Amino acid sequence: MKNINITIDGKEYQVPENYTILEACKQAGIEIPVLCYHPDLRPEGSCRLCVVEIEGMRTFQPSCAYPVNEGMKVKTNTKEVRDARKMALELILSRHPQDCLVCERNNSCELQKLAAEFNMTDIYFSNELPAFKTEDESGVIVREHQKCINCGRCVRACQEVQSVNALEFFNRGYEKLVLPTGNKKLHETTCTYCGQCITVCPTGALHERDETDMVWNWIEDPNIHVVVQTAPAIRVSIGEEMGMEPGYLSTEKLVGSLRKLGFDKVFDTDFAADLTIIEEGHELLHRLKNNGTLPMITSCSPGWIKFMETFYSDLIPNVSSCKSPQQMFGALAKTYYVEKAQIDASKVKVVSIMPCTAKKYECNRPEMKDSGYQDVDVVLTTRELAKMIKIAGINFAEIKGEKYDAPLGISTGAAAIFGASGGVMEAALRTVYEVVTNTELENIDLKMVRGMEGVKEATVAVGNLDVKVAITNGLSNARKILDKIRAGEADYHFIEIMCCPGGCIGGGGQPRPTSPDKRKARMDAIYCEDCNMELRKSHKNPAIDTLYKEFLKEPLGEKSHHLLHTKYTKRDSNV
Amino acid sequence: MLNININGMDVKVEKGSTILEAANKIGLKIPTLCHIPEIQKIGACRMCLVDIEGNPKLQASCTTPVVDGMIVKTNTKKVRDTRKFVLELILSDHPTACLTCERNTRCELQTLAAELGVDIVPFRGATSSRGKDNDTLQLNYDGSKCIYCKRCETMCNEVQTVGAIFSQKRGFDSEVGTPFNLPFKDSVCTGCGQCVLNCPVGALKDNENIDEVWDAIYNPDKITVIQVAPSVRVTLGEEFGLKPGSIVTGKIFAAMRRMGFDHIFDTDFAADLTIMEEGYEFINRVKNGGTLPMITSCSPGWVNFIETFFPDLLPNLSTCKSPQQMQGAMVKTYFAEKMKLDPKKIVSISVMPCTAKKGEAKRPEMGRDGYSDVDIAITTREFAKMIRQSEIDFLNLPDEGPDDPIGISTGAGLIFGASGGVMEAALRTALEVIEGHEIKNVDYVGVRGLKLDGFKEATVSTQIDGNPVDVKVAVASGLGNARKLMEKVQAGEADYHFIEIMACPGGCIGGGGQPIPTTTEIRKQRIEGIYKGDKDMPIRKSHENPAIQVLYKEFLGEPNGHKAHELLHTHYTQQKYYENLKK
Amino acid sequence: MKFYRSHIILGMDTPSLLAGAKGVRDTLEKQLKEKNIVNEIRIVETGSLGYNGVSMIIYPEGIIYTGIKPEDIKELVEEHLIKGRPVKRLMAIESSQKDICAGKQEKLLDGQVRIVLKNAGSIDPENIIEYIAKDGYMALGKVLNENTPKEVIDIVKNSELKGRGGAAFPTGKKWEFTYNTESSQKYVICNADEGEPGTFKDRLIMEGDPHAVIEAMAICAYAIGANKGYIYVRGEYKLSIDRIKKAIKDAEEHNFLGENIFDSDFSFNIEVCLGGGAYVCGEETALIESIEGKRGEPRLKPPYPPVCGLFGKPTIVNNVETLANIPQIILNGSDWFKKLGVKGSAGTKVFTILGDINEKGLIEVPMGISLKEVFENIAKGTRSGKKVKFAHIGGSSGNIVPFNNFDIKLDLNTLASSDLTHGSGVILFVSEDIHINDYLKSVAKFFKHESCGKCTPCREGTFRIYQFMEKLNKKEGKKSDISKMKDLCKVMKNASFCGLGQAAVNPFLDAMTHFEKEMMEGVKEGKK
Amino acid sequence: MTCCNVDVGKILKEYSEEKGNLMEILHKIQNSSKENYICDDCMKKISDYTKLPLNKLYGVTSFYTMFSNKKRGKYVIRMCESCPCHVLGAEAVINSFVDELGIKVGETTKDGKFTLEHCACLGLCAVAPAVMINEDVHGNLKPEMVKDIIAKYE
Amino acid sequence: MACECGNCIDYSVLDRIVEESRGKEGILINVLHSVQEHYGALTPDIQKRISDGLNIPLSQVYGTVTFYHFFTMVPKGKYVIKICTGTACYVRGANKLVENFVDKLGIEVGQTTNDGLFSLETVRCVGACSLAPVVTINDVDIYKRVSPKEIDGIIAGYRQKEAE
Repeated sequence: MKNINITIDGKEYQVPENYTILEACKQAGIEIPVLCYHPDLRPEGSCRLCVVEIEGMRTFQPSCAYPVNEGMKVKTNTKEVRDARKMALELILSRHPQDCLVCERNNSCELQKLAAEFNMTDIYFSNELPAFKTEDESGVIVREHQKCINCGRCVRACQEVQSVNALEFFNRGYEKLVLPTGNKKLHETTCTYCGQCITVCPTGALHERDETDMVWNWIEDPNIHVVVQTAPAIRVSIGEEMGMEPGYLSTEKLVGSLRKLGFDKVFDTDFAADLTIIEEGHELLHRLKNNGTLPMITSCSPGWIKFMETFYSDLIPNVSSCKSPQQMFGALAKTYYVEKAQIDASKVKVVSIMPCTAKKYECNRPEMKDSGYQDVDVVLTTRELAKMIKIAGINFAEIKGEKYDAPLGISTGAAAIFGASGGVMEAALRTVYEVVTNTELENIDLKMVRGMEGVKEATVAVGNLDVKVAITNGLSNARKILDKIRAGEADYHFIEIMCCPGGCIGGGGQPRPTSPDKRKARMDAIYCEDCNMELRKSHKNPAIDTLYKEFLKEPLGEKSHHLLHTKYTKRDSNV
Repeated sequence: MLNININGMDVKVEKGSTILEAANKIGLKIPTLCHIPEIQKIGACRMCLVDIEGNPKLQASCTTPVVDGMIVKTNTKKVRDTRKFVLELILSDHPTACLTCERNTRCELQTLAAELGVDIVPFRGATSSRGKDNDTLQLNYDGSKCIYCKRCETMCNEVQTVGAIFSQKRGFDSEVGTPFNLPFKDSVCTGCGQCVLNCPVGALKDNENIDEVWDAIYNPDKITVIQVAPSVRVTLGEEFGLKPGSIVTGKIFAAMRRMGFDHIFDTDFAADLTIMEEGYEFINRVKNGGTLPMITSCSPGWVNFIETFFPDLLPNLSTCKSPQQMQGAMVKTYFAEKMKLDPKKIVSISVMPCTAKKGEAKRPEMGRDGYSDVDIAITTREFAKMIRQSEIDFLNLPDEGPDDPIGISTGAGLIFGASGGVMEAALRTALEVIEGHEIKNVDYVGVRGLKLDGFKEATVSTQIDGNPVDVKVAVASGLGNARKLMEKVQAGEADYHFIEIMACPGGCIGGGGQPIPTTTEIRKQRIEGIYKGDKDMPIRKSHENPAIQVLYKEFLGEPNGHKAHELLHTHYTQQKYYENLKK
Repeated sequence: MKFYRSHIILGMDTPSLLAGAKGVRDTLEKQLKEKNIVNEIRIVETGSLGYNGVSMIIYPEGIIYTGIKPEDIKELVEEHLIKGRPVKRLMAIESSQKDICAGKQEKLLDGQVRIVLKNAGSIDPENIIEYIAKDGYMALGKVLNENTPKEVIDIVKNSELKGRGGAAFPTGKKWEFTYNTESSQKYVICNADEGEPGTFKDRLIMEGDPHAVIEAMAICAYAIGANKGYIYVRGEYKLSIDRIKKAIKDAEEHNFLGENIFDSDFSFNIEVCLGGGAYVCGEETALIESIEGKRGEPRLKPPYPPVCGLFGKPTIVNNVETLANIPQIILNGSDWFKKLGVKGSAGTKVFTILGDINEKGLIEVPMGISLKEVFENIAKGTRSGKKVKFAHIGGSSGNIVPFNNFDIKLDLNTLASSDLTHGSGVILFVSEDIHINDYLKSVAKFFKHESCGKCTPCREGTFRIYQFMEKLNKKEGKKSDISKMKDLCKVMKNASFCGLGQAAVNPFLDAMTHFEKEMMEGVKEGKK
Repeated sequence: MTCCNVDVGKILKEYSEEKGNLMEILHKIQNSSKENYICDDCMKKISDYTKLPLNKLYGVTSFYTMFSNKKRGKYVIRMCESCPCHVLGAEAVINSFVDELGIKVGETTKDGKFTLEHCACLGLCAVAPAVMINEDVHGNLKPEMVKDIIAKYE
Repeated sequence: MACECGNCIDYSVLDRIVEESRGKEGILINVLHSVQEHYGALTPDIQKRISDGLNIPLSQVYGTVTFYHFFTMVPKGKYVIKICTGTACYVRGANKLVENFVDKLGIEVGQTTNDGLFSLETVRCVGACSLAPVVTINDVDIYKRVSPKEIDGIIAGYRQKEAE
């Protein structure tokens, strides 16, 4: 990339020619305030907080969107520019509630932070609050619309990143607002509950439904046996909420904290992830051998499942019938585990800590009751768990590390990488290769399926067969592959689809703000965890072995089928 | 040692420890509001309640001492619910104006609300009517935000013994304030700002001058000259997430340049100048039988204090202006002359660890020909805000230096920031001048260190005109300690030659304008930073500062000379207080 | 071709229709039938004739009748058409009718010059033949046969024609940008989303001379290499839409549109796209969004439309009036055009003059006429007889010029040097009895209603300005309201996303300069 | 395929799937509806036909004042209140409509005949103050003329 | 020493009280009581003198004064009018009396007239319910079954007494 010369506040800099002014300023050590800008999204330039003065231009320009060009002279800190930014913020604040102290985003709110940075001490305009009722009928995503500041990040995330199209701007001018399709409730739209709108929302206008109270009550109740499972992606992200660097690997601190919170057993979804690989791997082999529907597509991501049921129901036969690891875990906890531990299953509550808001929806799907009870009772996001740790006063940075409980806490590196896009694929290939060829896989790091790209393709030789695989993350990327399948242009055998950008590490329940850099750090940590594991292939997990021996008998067997597999329903795309 | 069990974990703690301290030891955080470690334990706010087995009522962990065998639970439903309830009560009488509050995102109440997950305030109703003060130079008071934790009261009465504010009224209308809700300026308030430093919310805050500074910068007819005090360089980093004591000198100058100040200087230079003037004044007094002990006058909070409470000791006070004022005087005379600038066009700004400096800058005697030495003094916190406002990526700034000709400084100037520093710097220069030869050892460790209760004493042997003399010095920080020392002097029980007094505990590094929170531990780290900085300086004695030497040669003549007297010295008057009370 | 003894040119534009033109026409037809002279006399329905009420011109005499009512028709037919005696009492002002009948195009009504409105009122807009008879499509034929695209652009560039939509960007330059952007697909868009309060010039051009617009678009398309055009018309302009659609159909039939026009390689089609009632769609990128079927919110610039416009392709967006100049420039040359008007402001400008004045309507004058001349000579003073207080020029987002500044010349340079704009060419004269706060409130209400809501300053700012004006109107304002409003206006001007927010504050800033005292009357006693 | 008496399918078929004609489709469908609006069902059908996601479609209809997703009267009275009309007494005319129909701006009469709406400039400034009733224009209005105008619409 | 001018307050009693108490621990409340008893109210300048005398910060003196209901900073009028608003008096129209006194004296309950003559207070039951409604003045003069009409007379009586 060519460099060009640009003058910022009287100093000359050289920056790549494809930079925006915002990026150039960042390189120059000038942090420009932003609100509608988000690194994951197409710049919109509408909040006007990032305006700068460009010599020769009549009006100020939004630095987040304006490209640099040779010889450009930019001023970021003149009185007029600062006045303009402050006025824009004042105008936004004048229509925003002031009850920060009881807001879900208190102390993690971008608007609050900006108000502090701008040293806002007075709002001249009368406070005009829109009268909206809070909407939480979906049971997953709560919309506190009166806190919306019209930045449109959620709209762009929903339309452009996820192509779900459940949110859009309505009306215009000062009456403009974000609404779900046709002013309906979210659960009446195509919403997949992926939660990407939540992760980009700068204020408390969008958040998951807080279900921590229920969990506190169960923990408190001596008659209830509370079992917790943690998803693979939690251990690389929970640290951020506790003030650590992104990508801080905190598996053991996480376990220690959960014990301190008072959970009776601390288990690991990774165990179920290994199990998923066994079941899904065998399903793939079965399809390959018996001319089953190909390509087979993974089914771990509940946002993706709802998306598929809504927009691509014709591809239902392609999707693996395996439940997601969370649900496999729940089904086993209330059957296998209670049997082994001799506990009354009706007194067991299964709590999941998930990077995902759609998991809250998944656990309440009517078909997820194969254990005879609701398999998973409640799902908490990474953020909700962090809240619990904070309320409990646990000093996360100082806490001593502990290990997961057996047997549902034993796992391999193959399961750990479920948290990153490409991880399920890599884990499956590690097992499929060895099962088919009966030889040990030499290079276990299948780097061709890793990374942040939205669509990845690879061919892996498994015995005589060149297995063609594709991996996508982010639903708009999934569309690209799915349209290819529809058009009959895809000759893949196996496809991994994750709903959120980067996979579960970028999930809708993860710490805010999520940015490409943070996803990268979390992803690196995931592979670091894998690297550090002794066992790195699912079929080598001794606890899984025992499980099949003692309980399930064989992969795809009758019991497996009953507890670990499910089916899908077509949904209307224009509800 | 006692054994107790907290949340199922065994802890060994010393006898006399509180449950809170024991819990902190094992990494358990218990929320507090009215607690100031080591200073205030009143158990009033009820945020730190814990469940003690066998005790039907929840107990405040900050005041309850541990008993051997005690079993404590800090996180039961009852505890959580009660704490949350208490917090909701506090919030119910707290304004909902976070976004326009000075302490937004740095407010303890806000943080607590976030951590405890408060989501509704059930008791919105009447709000108590409390005082407000926008008229005082040093600070601003908004009683409506007061949550009655009394931390300010303790600081003002017990630590500083100033007694400007106290609890008033009772019940729902309780607040901490001045008598008759007078403006602080009409009370005995010294402006030290320790109340501001300890306020958990936005009830007490700086009287901000940020906008005036921006206006000066943006005004093309004004020349802005800025100086930064010694202690700011070891504390400012905290506002941007660095560890206390991290030295950010270079980034400060870089930031100033990016913000648009025209000339950038270092108060350390003026600290060196102060040492020259004060050192020679001391030598004169010793040699010519002047009033002893001589007492330093760098700390404006302290100057206000002595003028108010010990007017009879004013002759003991050094006539030297503080470094801030000396720097200001030099900017508008020496520097203006040298650069051919109209001093009337210069806006002299200082970044200080101190709220009292705002008052000092406005003292009528501090200037000449209708302009003041220093026009605007802002605190470390205000400066940090300005950096944030100008969107500078502070942590990634390159290191830059101040401008010539009055930017060069020494380690002696730097240590002004810590209690004992002025004394040490003065000794480094005075003893060499008295003895007439170089003294190798420059580390007078005896005057260093954080002493929050009482004062430090030291004796240094030297020779004056061939006669051996033991120079006795004392160093006190915190006005409570100063009071004790002064009472001793008043009683004739003190035979010191030289006394250093700083208004704030620990000296300027614990100043009222410093980053919040400021705790004992943080003060220690800041002090470490100061002495580390001193050690790394190439020159460590004020009289060896080449810029100072040039200044005397080109402009001032000699220390304590005529011009020096005119520009660098001042006089003091008794401050009367509560004079105009209505009958 | 059939021969007629007389032609009756009947103005059938919207205002005329309102005044009952339809009834007049029906009666006329009936009368002609009754008198059995249908075959001798032809009625030509046309656009605005520039008069009030129902007007007609009868050729060959060229006598103008105005304010005609159906009951006058009998007399007219009997006296004029049968007996050849003009009906004095219905005749328009003597001097002007002579000019028209003499065909002296440069000297029409009191210093008007007609280029854009050349045909409006003299041809039947629904008959392409009449347009052709007036040299219509000659310019298109000329460029297709004689000029390279680059040459066409040079002609337009040399003419110094500037955009008439308000921003006054040099048209030729705009074309050149698009010409220089390589793309297999380019678009020409005619911006006929005329929404500026007070302006209806584009409507009358489209209603009176739709083919001029179509011809110009074709010329533009040829010059920049486009093969598809859109005319974005306000949804409210029913008659314009119908006439434009008819004109497109006719042009297609005559192969002025479609494939291989004039047997050249050049092909060009036009579609009409309707607006939905959003002022902001007059902004070119918002307009493009709207054609794409989206919410009409403006786009980020750069990239500008000449590089990346409709459906991501290079696109020219020109105002109706701008386009209507093109055929004349091609036919008469750029120097001819440049000579009209003054330096830096070539050509003429169509103004709509409105408000409390005697002669309301559409005028086309050379650049450089003064506001005073317009007021005194063309508008002929206030109708109510009251003193005029100010003129609001350029529409609601334009500038307020108080009476004592009426000497200002209405050309681009002079206006720009006084920080003014003639915008879309409205001049609204407001007399003394209207209180400035009342007037501004109505302006504020308009912008509050029309802000698209995309960017903060405009969305919230227009709302707050309206609040302030409401308060001032109720005499409940505070002194600080006005200073805050000033700050707000400055920020909106500097930092709004598009021209709407940037220009919306113009009248308020002007009012605060010229009428601050009067505005202060809205301040409640004692409020700071 | 009809709904709310609008043959959406027929209207849609007149338009190619080419982009750029959504606005006209919306106009046409709305004009065909007796109640001057586009019902939710029609919206879905348009969405299916144009492949434009439903949420965006609603975004569009709510953006433009001429479209409505709520039932309106048989006649929509669109009253201009821009400055040229304002200075010539539009307010009194608007009030007269409000009084005469007994509804507020934005409401529909009980018999479903009239809906009152504010709108920006209609481009009828030469005959200000002016209103549009469906596609008819009325200009040079005075408050006392309102009654007769309303009477013309049955 | 009493000053001759008549505007100054004779602080000698206060100074004596302070002198006697100086140096003793926890003496402030006793001093406040004694001083208020003598001077009628703890005005700001009295508080300041106590603060100086006892070497206790004025803020603490003031804080203490405002904490206890008994202490007052406003000197009471020469005649303290107390209206009983106990239940018996209330049902017999005590609130009417309060309104009337407020009206006639031009002060609110708890205030003192500018001439320093009257203070107006309401009290809970004075134990004379059979006489309701009751008004007492300086706890000495007791007016029983007061009707609003009598108020002018009562006030005038004391005014006259003062004039003499």
